[in-house]
Amino acid sequence: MDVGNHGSPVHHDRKTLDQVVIRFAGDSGDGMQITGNEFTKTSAIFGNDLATLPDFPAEIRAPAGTLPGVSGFQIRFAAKDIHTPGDEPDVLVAMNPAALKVNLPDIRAGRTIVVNTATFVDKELEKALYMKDGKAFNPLDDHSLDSYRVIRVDLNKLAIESTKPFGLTPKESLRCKNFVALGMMYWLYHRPIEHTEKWLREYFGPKKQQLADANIAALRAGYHYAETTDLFHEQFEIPPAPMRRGTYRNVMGNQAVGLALAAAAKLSKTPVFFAGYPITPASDILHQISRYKNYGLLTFQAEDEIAAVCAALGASFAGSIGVTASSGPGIALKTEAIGLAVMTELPLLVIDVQRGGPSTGLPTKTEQADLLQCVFGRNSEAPTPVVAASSPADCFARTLEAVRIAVKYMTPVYLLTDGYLANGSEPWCLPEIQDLPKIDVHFQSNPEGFKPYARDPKTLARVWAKPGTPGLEHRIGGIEKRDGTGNISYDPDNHDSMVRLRTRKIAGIAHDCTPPLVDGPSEGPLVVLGWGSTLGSITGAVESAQAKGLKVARCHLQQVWPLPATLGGILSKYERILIPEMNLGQLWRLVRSELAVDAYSFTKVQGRPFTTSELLRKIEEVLKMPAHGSAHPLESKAQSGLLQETTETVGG
Amino acid sequence: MDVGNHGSPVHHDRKTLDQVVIRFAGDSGDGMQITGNEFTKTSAIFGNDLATLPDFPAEIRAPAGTLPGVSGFQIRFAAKDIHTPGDEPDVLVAMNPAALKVNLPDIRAGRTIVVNTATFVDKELEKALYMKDGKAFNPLDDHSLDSYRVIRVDLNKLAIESTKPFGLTPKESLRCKNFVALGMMYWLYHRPIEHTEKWLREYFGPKKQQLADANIAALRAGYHYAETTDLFHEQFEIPPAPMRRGTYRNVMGNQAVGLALAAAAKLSKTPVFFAGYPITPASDILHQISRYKNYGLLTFQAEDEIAAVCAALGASFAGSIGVTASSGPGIALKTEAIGLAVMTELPLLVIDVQRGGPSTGLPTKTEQADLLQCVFGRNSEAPTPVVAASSPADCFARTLEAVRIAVKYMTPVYLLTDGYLANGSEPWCLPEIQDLPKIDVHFQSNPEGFKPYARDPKTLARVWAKPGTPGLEHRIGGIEKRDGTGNISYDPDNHDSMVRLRTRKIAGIAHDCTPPLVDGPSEGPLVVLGWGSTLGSITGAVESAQAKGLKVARCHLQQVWPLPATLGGILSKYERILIPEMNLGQLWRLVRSELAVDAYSFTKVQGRPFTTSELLRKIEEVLKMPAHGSAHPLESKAQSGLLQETTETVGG
Amino acid sequence: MTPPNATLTKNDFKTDQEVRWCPGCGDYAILNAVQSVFPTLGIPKEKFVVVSGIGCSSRLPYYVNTYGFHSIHGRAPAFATGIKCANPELSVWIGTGDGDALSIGGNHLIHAMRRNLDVKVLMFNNRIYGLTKGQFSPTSEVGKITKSTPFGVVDQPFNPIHLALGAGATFVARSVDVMSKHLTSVLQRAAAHRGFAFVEIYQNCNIFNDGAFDHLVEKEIRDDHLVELEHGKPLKFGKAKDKGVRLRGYAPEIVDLKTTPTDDLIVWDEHEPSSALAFLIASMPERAMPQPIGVFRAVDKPTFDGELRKQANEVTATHGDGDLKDLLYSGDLWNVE
Amino acid sequence: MTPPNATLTKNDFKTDQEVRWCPGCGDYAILNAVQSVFPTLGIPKEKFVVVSGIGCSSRLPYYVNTYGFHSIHGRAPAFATGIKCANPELSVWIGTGDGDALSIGGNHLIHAMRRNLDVKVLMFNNRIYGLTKGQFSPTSEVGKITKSTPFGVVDQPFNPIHLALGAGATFVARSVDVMSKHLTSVLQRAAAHRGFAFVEIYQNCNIFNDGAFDHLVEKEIRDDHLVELEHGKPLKFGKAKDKGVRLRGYAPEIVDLKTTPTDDLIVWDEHEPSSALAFLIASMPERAMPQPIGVFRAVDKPTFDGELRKQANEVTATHGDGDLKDLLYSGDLWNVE
Ligand SMILES: Cc1ncc(C[n+]2csc(CCOP(=O)(O)OP(=O)(O)O)c2C)c(N)n1
Ligand SMILES: Cc1ncc(C[n+]2csc(CCOP(=O)(O)OP(=O)(O)O)c2C)c(N)n1
Ligand code: SF4
Ligand code: SF4
Ligand SMILES: [Mg+2]
Ligand SMILES: [Mg+2]
Repeated sequence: MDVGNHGSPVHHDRKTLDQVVIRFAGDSGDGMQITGNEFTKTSAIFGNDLATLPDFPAEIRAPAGTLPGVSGFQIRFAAKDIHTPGDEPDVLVAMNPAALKVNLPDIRAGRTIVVNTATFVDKELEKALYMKDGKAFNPLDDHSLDSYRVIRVDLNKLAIESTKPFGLTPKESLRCKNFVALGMMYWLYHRPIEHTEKWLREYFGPKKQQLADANIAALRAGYHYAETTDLFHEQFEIPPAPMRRGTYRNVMGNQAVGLALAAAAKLSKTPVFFAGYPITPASDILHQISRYKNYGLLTFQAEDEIAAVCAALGASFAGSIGVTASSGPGIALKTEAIGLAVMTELPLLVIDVQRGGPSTGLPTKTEQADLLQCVFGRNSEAPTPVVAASSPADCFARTLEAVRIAVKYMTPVYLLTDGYLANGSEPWCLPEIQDLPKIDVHFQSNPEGFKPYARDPKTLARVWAKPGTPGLEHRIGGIEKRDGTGNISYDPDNHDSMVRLRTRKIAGIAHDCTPPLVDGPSEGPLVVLGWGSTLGSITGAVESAQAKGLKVARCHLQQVWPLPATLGGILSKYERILIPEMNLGQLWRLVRSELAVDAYSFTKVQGRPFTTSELLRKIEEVLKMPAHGSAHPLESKAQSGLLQETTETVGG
Repeated sequence: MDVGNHGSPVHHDRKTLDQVVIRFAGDSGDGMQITGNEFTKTSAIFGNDLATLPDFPAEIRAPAGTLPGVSGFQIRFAAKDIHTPGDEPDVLVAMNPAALKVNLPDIRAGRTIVVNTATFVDKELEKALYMKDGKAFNPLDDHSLDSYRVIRVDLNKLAIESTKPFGLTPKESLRCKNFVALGMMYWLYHRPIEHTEKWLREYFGPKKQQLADANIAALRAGYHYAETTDLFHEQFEIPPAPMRRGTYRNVMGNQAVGLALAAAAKLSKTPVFFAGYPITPASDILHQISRYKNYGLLTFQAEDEIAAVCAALGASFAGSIGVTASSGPGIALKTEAIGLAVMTELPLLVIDVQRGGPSTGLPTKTEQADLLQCVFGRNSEAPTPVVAASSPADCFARTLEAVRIAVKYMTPVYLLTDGYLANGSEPWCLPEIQDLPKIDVHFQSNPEGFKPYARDPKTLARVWAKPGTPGLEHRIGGIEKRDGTGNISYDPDNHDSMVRLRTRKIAGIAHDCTPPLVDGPSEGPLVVLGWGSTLGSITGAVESAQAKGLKVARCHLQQVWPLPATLGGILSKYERILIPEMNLGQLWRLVRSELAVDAYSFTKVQGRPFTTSELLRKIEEVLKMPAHGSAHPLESKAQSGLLQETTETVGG
Repeated sequence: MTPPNATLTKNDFKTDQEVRWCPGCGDYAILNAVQSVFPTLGIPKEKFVVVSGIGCSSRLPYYVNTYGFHSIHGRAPAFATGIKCANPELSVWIGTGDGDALSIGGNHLIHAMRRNLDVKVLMFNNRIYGLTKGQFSPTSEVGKITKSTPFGVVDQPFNPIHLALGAGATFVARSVDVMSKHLTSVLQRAAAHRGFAFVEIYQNCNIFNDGAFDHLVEKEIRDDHLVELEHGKPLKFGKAKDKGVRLRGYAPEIVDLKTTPTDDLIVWDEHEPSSALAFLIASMPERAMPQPIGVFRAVDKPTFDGELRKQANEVTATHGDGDLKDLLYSGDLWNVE
Repeated sequence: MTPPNATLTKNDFKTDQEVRWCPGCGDYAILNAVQSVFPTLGIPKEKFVVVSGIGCSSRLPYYVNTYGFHSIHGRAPAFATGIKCANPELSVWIGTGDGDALSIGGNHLIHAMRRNLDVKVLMFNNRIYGLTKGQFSPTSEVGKITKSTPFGVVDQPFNPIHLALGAGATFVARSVDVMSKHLTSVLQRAAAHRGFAFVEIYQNCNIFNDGAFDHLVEKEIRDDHLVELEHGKPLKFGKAKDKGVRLRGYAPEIVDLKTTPTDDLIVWDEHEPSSALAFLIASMPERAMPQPIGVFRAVDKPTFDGELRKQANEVTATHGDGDLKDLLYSGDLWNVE
C-alpha cells in the first residue's frame, strides 16, 4: 500500500485527517463515474469507511460541454464510521467550465477547486453560459473564485504528453485526462495507485494493452506532477477506519439486490425467475443478474412492464420465485397484476427503484415518493407488505427478507430502494454464507385432502402447489374465491371474510418482520423517524446532535408496511417525533393514520438526499417546538438555494 | 291513474301504507330487470318516492335455473321521502326455486312470497340444490315456509293461456310470465298499468306488434287474476310522496353521468372527447353517450384502458375535454398516464365506477374501495382531486362539478361512483337548464408574452393553449418543467418548488369545492361521516336514530380529496365520529392522517350496501363508546349471516 | 417427462365446476374438442396448464381438469411465458377471445409469436365482446351495430391470420366451432407443433352476435364458402370439389373446374418458409371468395423457452454451477482484522 | 384550413432548445429531413403536432418548432388518436423508436394501423434501446450481445414491415438516416398519404449499436444491398442497375441482368390491394438479398378520424344539433305541482 516507489523530490507535510469529501465533475464523456469508482475502490481497500453519490445527467445525452451534460461523482472517505457521502466537498475537480458552474454553489469558501485550464477557452465557456454582453468570460480570470483555493492544471497537456509513447490518436490521448486527475488525487490523499493500474490492465485486456499502458502512464503522470510541482503544498493521510472484522467489498445498491437474488435462489433451493423491462435507475439489476444464469436464475426482458410482472407471477404459479423490478412509472403499470397476485396468493417480489417524479419526472434523480403507491396503489382492498432498504449494502439483506416474506406468506412484496441507493456505494462486510437467513419453501405434494386455499393457521398463508405435480390439479384466478377450495364464490359473506382474511394475513407480518433500528436514548424529547435511504443523513445528523449534547434518538424502519408491531410503543416514549422524507410526507401520513400520533414532517423533494447539516438544523428547531406537536408536510420543507417558491403568473 | 276500467268483481279492503319493498327474483333469462324497471317507472310517475337496487349475476351467464344464475331487482316505493331501496322486502316474487333459495334469507317471517308453482318441479329443484339424500324435495311441501304468507300461482299457465290469441311459440308465450307477475303486483299495490302497456308497444314497435299484444295480455291477466281470485285478500295503496315541485324522471347513476357529459359539452361550449374500454359496471356510460354524437360529444372505444386515457388526454391537449371511464382494474392501468396529466397540467376527467375487488373480484357487485387508489395510486407526488357521487341522480351534479374543477384547475379529476349508484335509480327532479352551473373554458389566443406554464395567481392553473392557434406553438411532456416556460428543467430547487406548487394547486380546491352535506344537530355526541353511495343508508339510519330521540348528525362528503377546508371545524363539534364505509376504512385513514381526529370505523365489504338497521344498531353502540375514541377498521365490521370469519387450515 | 398415461380419457379432463356459458354458445364445442384432444396427446394430466385472460372464452381453464390460471384481461400470453419458461416440461395452452387476444392483449400476443414461445393459443373469435355484453371487437365488421356503436362500427377490423403471419408466428391455423372433426384435428396439429401455435376458431356467440359466421359455416353452404388447406394438396372446394383457387398474377382467383379444368391450382405447402402466399390467400374477401380453414403455416424454428434454457445450460456447463460464496466474495475484496 | 403559408422555411421549424443527441447520432439527419419537409407541405406551422413516446428518438418534438407532446413510453399512437380525432385539421406526426413503437407500444401501433388513423409515424429503428443505454430491442438480431444479454439475444426479432402489413397499414415505407434525399422524398410521400403512414428509418446509434446498418447502407456497398421500390418500375439494383429481382415460384430471386437479361422482373405496384407481394419482398434475408427501401404500399382507405367525424356529422344532420333540455327532459317524465 506504499507508493514510495515513485520517489518524492519535494518535501511535503503529511497531515492526518479523519475524513475528506471529493467531488469529481466533468462532461458525461469525461469518465467521471469511472474515476470516482476507482478512487472509491482504492479507498475501500485502503480501509477507509466511505459513501458515494454519483450524479448522472438525465437520460438524454446532452451536448458535450453544456450544463445539462455535467456528470458528477462524490466520495466521502473517512478514518471513522460515516453514513453519507457528505454535505460539501473539500475538493472539487472540475474538468470543464460547465462542471465548475454547476458545482460551485455546493463548495464552501476556502475549499479546493482543481480546474483543467485547457478547457477554459471561449468555446467551452460559451457552452457553460459564462457569457456577459454576448461574450464569453473566464471565471478563472475575474477574481470571482478568490475565496477558494484554485489549483490550475492543464490536464489535456499532461494527458497528451504522458501518453505519447503509446501511439494513440489525439482523441484517445485526451480521453486519459481523467486518470491524470485521479493520479493527482491519489497523491494528495496518499493512496496507492496499483489497484487502479491492475484494474486498467484487466479492463482493457491483452488486446488493447496500449490503452491500458497509456492510462496508467496518465495516472502516474498526475501522481508525479502533484508530487514534484508544489501544487498542493501539503499532503494528507486518512488512516483506515476502525471497522468490524471481516472481508469487505464495495457494493452499490442495485448490485446488492442482484447478488441477493442469486442468493435467494440458492438459499431457497428454488429457481428465481426475473422478468423486467429496462428503466432508469432499475435496469442495472437486470444487466447484472442476466450474467447469473448458472445460479438458478433466469432473466426475461419482456415487451413492457405489464408483461414482466405477469410473466413473473406466471413463473411463481409454476413454482419459481417470480421477481420483477422497475421504477415509478413502470410500477404504476404493474398494479393491476399485483392485485391478481394478492387474490391468487402467490409469492412475488416487486422491486421499485424510486426516482424523481411524477410522470417521467427526473429519471436519474432520487426520491422516496412511491411509498403510498406501493401501500395503496391498487384497485380495492389489496394489502401488500413493503420492505425498504436503507443503504447500498442493506439492499442485500432487505431483498432476502422480502423474498422470505413473499414465500412464507404467499404474497406479493414490494422492495423499495431508490436512485441514491441504487448507484451509491459503500463498503460491505460480507456475510458468512452459513449465516445467511434460511428461506423455507414448501411445495405441496400430497394429493390427499388437497385444497388449494387451505391455510397455515399461524401465517394464514395458503399452500403452494405447482403444476406438474400429480393429483394437485387446480384452477386459480382473479375472481373472489371460497376459502379452502379456492372455487369461485359470489357469496357476500365469503367476500367480506376473504377481504379481511387477506388483510389480517398481511397485518400479521407486523409481528414477524425486521424491527426498526432504534438508537440513542430510549425515551426523551425527540426521536427522528425515517425509512429508506435517509438512514445515512439521519444517522449523521442525530450523531451530531448527540455530540452537541442534545437528547435525540433515531428510529428507522426497514419494514414499512405493515408498520412493525413495536413501533407504536417505541414512539410513545418520546415527546416529539420528526419524520424527514424525500417526498411530501408519505410515512408521516401512514404513522398518523395507523398510530394516531402527532409528528413533525420535514420534506425535501429535490432529487437529492438530505444534508446532515440541514437535518441537524431541523432537529434543533423541532426541539424548541411544542411537545406532541405536528407539522403538515406542506408547511415544513428543507431550505434550498431558492428560498421562495416562485410562481409565474399569467399576464402582468 | 285509475284502473277502474278493468272491473272489480271481488271486494277488497284497500289499506294505505306509507312504503313497500318488493323484490322480483328469477333466472337471468326471466326478465327481472325489465319487470323491476317497469314497476319503478310506473311508481315514479304515480308520484312515489323510490329507490331501486338491481342485483345481477356475475359477468358470466350461469346455466338457467341455477343459484348463480339468479337475477334480482328490489324496489322500495313510498308515500314519504326515502333514501335506500330498503333492508328487507315485504314481498318476494320468486320465479323459480333458485330465486327462492337465494333470497329467502333476506325475508322476515310474516312477509309475503309469491312463487311460480310451475317451476317447482324436480328438474328445477335439483338445479337449485333443493336436494336431500340425492333426491329433489319441494320446499313448498315441507312446511318450511309456514312462517311466511306464500302465494302460489302457476305463472306459466297464466302466461300461456293469456297469450294464446297471438300465435306465439310456446317458448315465446312462456317469456311473458314476468308480465303476469308484474300485473299481479300492479293490482296488489293499486298501480296503473297503462304506462307499461305504452312502453311495450313502443318497445316492440309495429313490426312485432303481436309480441306487444301478448305481453299486454299477460300483464292484464296477472292483474285480473289477482283481482278476481282472492289471492291476496287485501289491496294496498301507497299515496304519492310529498315531493318538491318540478318535472321528474327516473334516473340511474350511469345514465346521469352520461347526461352530464352531454351537458358539460353544452355548458362549456367545448367538445367532450370520451375514450373508454368496456368494463362492468362502467360500460353503460359508453353505450349511452355513443348516441349523443349531435351534442358535441365524440366517443372512442379504444383497444385498452391505457389507450383510452391517453387518447382522452391527447384530446385535452388538442382542446377538447378529455374523459375516460372504467372500474378498478381498468383504473389501475391508467395511473401512469394520469401522472402525465398531472405533470402536463391538462384537464382530464377519470370516472371510476367502483366494483368488488381486489383483482377481478366481484365484478357486478358494489364497493367503495378505490378511494385510496385514486388519492395515492400514482408514482411519486401526483396530487389529484377526487369527487364522489352519493346517489344516482347526484351523479349528474357531481360529474359537472368534476369537469368544472378539471378545466378551472387544469388537472385530472377522479369522479367516484360505484356499482350500486351506476345501476340503482331514483326519481330526479330535473334542473332548469338556466340553473345549471357555468363551466368557463378559456383558451389562450394572444401570442404576446405567451408562456405555456404561466399561471392564474389565484387558482395556480396554467393556461390552456390549443394546437392550431398561431403563435402559441409549444412543447409539453412528462419531464419536470421550469415554471413559466414549461421547458425541461433538472434543477433541484425548481423540482422541489414544482412538486409543492402542484400540491398547493390541488390543496387549494379544498376552498373551492362542494361543501359537505351536514344535517342534524350542529354539535353533540355523534356525527356519522360518510362519502359516496352510503348516503342513503346513512341518512335512513340517522333519521331513525333521530326519531328515537338520539342526538346524531350526519356529514357527507361530495368532495373527498382534498378534504373540504371546513371539514375539520365541522367534525370538531362532535364528541364521536362514526365512519361507515364499504371498504376497510379508507376515508377513516384520510381523516386521521389529515385532521388527526379519532374516529370509529365501521366497515362492510360484502358487495352490497349497508342496511339502515345495521347502521342504526352501530349508531346506538357507538353512542355508548368513549368520547373521542377510535376503532380500527379491522376491529369493527358489519355483522352478516356468517358471524365467524372461517379459515380453512392446512391438514387436519 | 413422465411416461404417457395410456388410460386418460375425455372424462379425466372434466371438472366439477358447472359450465357457465349460455345455452347454445359455440364455446361448448371448443371445450369438447379440447377435452377430446388432451387425453390423446400422451401427456400426463398434471403436465397441462390452461391459461386465459378474461372473457367468456377465458373461462376455459375452469372446465378443464388440470392446472389452470384465469388471469387478467389480455395478459394470458405473458403469464404463459413465465409458466413455460419456469417449467418447459409443461404443455401450456391459452384460451382467449378476439377481445382478450387482439384488443387489450394484442401486444403480448405478437411478442409471444415473434419469440416463438412454445404455447398453443386457441382464439375464440366471435367478433364481439361476449362477457361485457356486446360491444364490438377488433374483428367486428365495419358498420356493425353494437352496444357501443349505435350508428355502426367505423374501425377497420384486424385480419387475425394476417396479424399472426406479420408477427412471425410459426404455426397459424383456423377452424370452426361447429366442425368438430376439423377442429379436433387442427388442435392435434397445434399440439404437435414445437413452438407458438395460433388457432383462430370461428365461434358463434348466439346471444350478442348470433350467426356471425352463418354465411360461411352453415352446413348447406359451408363447402362453397370454406376451402380446406391440406398440405401437399391443391386448393379445391365445393361439395364436389369442383372449384379451385389459383394465382392470376399476384392475385388469387377462383376457377370452376367443371368448365376450366386446370393443373395450376395452388398446391398447399404449409412449410413454405415465406408466409407471403399464406398472407395472400388469407386476404381473399369474405362472401366473394372462400375462406381458408386448416393450417396456413407450420414451420420449424427454435423456441424461446428452449433457447433460454439452452443458454442457461451452456453458461452452467462453461462456468460450472454457480457458487454463492464465489459470487458474493468477488470483485475487489479486502480484509479487516 | 388556413391558406398555405408560402414563406415558411426550415428555420421556422427549429426550436431554441439545444439538441441533445450524441454527436454523430443518426437522429440529427432525421430531424433535418423533418425540418426540411414540413415547410414544403403547404400546412401552416401551427397546424402541425409532433407526438412521441420516450426514447432518444422520442425527443423529436422538442426540436421541431410547432406543437409537441412528449408523452409516455409507447403510447404516442394513443395520444395521437385523441389529438387527431379532437381536431382533424391538424397534421399529426409521431416520432418513435424501435423500442417505443414495437416493444411497449406495439399494441397501440397496430391498432392505429388497422383503424387507418390519419397520422404519420417515423420509427427510428436503431435496433437497440438508446436512451436506457443499450439493451436489445424487438428488432435486435438473435445472438447480439447487449447490456441485458451478456450471452446473446435469444428472441427472434420482428420484421417491422411485416408487422405493419399484417396489421393492415395503408402506407408502409422504409428509408435510411444517411440517405437524406431518399428520406426527404419518403417523408413527403407519407405526408401526402391520407391515412396511416408508417415509415421505418434505419438509424445509426453510434453509441450503443454503432454500424448496425453498415452492411446495408455504407456508401460503397449501398447499391448492392438496397433495392429501391419505385412505383411502376422494375426492381433493379446495383451501381449499374444490372441486377434485378423476380419471382421464382413464390420466392423472390436475384437475376444478374448482364448474364441473364429478362423482362419478368417484379414491377413495383404500391397500390396493389393485397400486401402479399410487399410481404414477400420484405422477407428477403439481409446480407443474402438486397433490402427494399421506398414505399412498399400506398393504398386508399377511409380514415378512422374521418369516419368518426362523418358519422357525427351524419347523426347531427339527421337528428339536428342536440338540445340539452330535450335530452335531460326525455323518457318518462312526470310533474309534481
Ligand atoms: C382490465 C380490464 N378491462 C376490461 C375488462 C372487461 N372485459 C372483460 S372480458 C372483455 C372482452 C371480452 O371479449 P372477448 O375476449 O372477445 O371474449 P368473449 O367474451 O367474446 O369470449 C372485457 C372488455 C376487464 N375484465 N379487465
Ligand atoms: C413506462 C416506462 N418504461 C420504461 C421506460 C424506460 N425507457 C425509456 S426509453 C426506452 C427504450 C427506448 O428505445 P427506443 O424506443 O428504441 O428509442 P431510442 O432511444 O433507441 O431512440 C425505455 C425502455 C420508461 N421511460 N417508461
Ligand atoms: S355471451 Fe356469447 S360468447 Fe358468451 S357465453 Fe353467451 S353465447 Fe357464449
Ligand atoms: S444513445 Fe444512440 S440513439 Fe441515443 S442519442 Fe446517442 S447515438 Fe443517438
Ligand atoms: Mg369475443
Ligand atoms: Mg431504438
